Amino acid sequence: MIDKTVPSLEAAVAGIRDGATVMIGGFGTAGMPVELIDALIATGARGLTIVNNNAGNADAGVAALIREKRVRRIVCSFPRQTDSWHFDRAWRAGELELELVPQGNLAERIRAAGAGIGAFYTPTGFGTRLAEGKETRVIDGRDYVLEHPIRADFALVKALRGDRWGNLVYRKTARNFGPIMAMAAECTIAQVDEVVALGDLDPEAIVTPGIFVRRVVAVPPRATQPAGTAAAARAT
Amino acid sequence: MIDKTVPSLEAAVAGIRDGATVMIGGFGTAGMPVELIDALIATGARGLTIVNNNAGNADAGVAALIREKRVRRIVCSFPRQTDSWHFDRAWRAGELELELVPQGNLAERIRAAGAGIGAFYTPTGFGTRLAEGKETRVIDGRDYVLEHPIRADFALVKALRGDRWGNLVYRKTARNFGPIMAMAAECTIAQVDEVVALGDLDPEAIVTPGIFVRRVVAVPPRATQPAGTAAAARAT
Amino acid sequence: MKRYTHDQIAARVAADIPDGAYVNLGIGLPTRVANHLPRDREIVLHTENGLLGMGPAPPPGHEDPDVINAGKQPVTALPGASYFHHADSFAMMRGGHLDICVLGAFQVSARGDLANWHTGAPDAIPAVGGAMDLALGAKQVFVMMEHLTKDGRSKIVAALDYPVTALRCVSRIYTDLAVVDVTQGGLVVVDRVDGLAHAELERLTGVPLAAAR
Amino acid sequence: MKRYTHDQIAARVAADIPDGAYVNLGIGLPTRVANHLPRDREIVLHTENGLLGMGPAPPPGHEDPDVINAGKQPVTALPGASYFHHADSFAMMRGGHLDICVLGAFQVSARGDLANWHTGAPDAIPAVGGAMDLALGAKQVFVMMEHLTKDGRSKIVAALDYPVTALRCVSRIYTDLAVVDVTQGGLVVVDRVDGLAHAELERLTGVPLAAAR
Repeated sequence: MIDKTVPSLEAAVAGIRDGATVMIGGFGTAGMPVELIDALIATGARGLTIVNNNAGNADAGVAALIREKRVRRIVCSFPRQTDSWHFDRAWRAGELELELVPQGNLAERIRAAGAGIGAFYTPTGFGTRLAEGKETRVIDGRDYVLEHPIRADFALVKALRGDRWGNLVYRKTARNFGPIMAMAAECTIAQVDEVVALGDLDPEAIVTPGIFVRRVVAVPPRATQPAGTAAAARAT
Repeated sequence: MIDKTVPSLEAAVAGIRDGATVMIGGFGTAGMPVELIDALIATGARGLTIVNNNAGNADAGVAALIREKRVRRIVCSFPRQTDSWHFDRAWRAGELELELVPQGNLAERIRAAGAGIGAFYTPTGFGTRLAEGKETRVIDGRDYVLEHPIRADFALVKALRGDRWGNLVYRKTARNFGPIMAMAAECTIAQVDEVVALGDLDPEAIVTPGIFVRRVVAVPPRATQPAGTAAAARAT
Repeated sequence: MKRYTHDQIAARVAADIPDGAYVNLGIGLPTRVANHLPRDREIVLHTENGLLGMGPAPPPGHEDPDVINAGKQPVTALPGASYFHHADSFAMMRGGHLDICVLGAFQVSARGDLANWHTGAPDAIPAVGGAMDLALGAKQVFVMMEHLTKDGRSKIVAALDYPVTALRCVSRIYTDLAVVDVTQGGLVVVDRVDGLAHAELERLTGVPLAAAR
Repeated sequence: MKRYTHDQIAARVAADIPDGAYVNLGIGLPTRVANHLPRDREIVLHTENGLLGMGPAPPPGHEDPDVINAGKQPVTALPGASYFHHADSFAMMRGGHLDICVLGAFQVSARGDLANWHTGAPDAIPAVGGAMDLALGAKQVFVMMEHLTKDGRSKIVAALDYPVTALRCVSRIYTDLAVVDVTQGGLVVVDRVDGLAHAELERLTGVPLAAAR
């Protein structure tokens, strides 16, 4: 029988070793799997490459991972924010490498990894410093840059509900990078507000089919929202 | 106010001219917009390029379009079927051109058109006669073929429900090519079993956002299923 | 002469957005356009973090941390809205499905090159977000900006000094002094503030400007 | 010697599919594997026309024309099933997310090249469907076929005579005479029918075969 649910956050993140590449879902704090990140911090794994849209907000989640000096390299589109102080400090101190990727190329490169595409030509970034040194090509009179897939060893995503097969549905704009990161990692780990019985999710509305998910852990939402959501969002 | 619903099948297919490229949804007869195709036949448009997974089943839909000699060229993955007699005859008579594309490359090329990707490297087809003359490349030790987008002037798709913004949901495996074809055409025309009020479709479960759809026409399902569904499916 | 206020610029942009348009409003000044959209037009707003059919900010106390815009501010979803993931959202953009994108800018060149993502300062922490995708991902790109920098230099330039966001992408520029179209034949002034002569606008701008006929 | 029947071959393939595997069964002979899946294992079937969690054929009279498999036969969806569009379905395949794909074949070469989509006859109407994607799109590709053609020639060959479906893609071959692994070091016989000596199998096959240790 297939049962991808695991009993604890500790079990969920087991096996993430030093030097691993870890995708982390979320756009700012919406969809950020904060509890999985805390569990990752607790493992002590260092020298991580993190793929996320941002580079942390305030003191929780990806920001905490940077504060605890677990990150060697970050691949993201928008590190600088009003509350990205841990990233800002670490970057200025030269403690981490940054690969800056236009957001749509970031999304498409992650999807390409999940979809088995070897590389693709995108118009985004052509003629800019983010395409320096990259192969270009004119196709039908338009300029394109060749971009390659971004793969990961692990993906940590946050979803609303999941089942024992690993099927997931998300909540509103917290969907963001979850579905494509789930496709692009060897081992995708989902924290969900609620685990439901197999068959309870509408097969027409499942966003991430279970084939892309290895582990599911239930993390009931707290009565008060975690720091860095509505309030922090207004500030950024 | 946005109202993409049109009152008739005739209005739905207005403007499809001789020589147009028309994508038609469906995998066999599941998801095939038979009534829109009948309306297209009624326009008299000739010399069409049709993009569909198959090349018609029995005597309805794409098969009827071929029978009526409206098709100059067909781009598909699986023309030969036990009930593809109209295609078989036309092809043997040299009346139409065939571009045969592996099914996954067909889907990805259609998506690439919709997503603004200039071209992509796919492993599928490498070393086969369907990749003859195409550019190849080794990426990370694996062989890939360069494939280009497939665009269309029109897409005819069948969905279950739609609203006046053009949002669509599909029914089970009839979803197949509809969502990607809707992205890849200048003018996407959807026939739906039912038009519902704006807001009645669950925003988390909308498969094709309205931005991809130009016209929506209600075609209530007939009491008996159209020819070439369950019964024909068993035969093929 | 009387410069246009930010709200006047926003209102002017809004007036140019037709009924039924699919529009993305960039972070900063462009966000203000939402407040001026004509009530008799139905305009569908896209936010690149995965929502089409974005509505206004919710009343205080009704914020949902999972319903935010690209600037990470709380928003709402209108009836007819849909949610989708980032690859689908940028496919929508890159694939040319949006009608209009409104962006802020540091500079725009006479041929429509855009600089709006990086000041070029060597110690600045870079961040690009969706800027490069947005600049390419709409049928028309409208730029909103002050016409001049604080020290009086034109932000409309012959060639960009700042790092490029995208080349030849801008359709129309809305400033506190004028509305300028980027055409194949060069820049064309569509409108200018009362009391500002064309010759004076051209002098301030420092690049050739044609007058609209 | 007693050849394996089609059902015996299918049962043998089914026995090699582990609990929890994601599997695509190709059109034709491989479809039969579904009838032999061990009841104590939960195996998730994928059909490339957009369904994961495919169940058996419905009882007569309960067919749904919108729930079909890649062979366009009516099937069912199990609890836990999900529907998706073709680009997502083939992303699932091409991206290497399926554990096992079971395919029929005209020929398999000693290095694992597969021919199963085209007879090569010049007047044949070609049709490829998902054959090329399936051949590349799983961690393991199992081939099910008769060992010999009707006129006694081996379908396991040094080099393909038929048009290629995909190169170096086959992991294991199940025939009515034997089970043969395709390895870096060549073909290795895992199993053969009772009464068929290794040497005789090798003679019939016409390419070098090692015996499993």
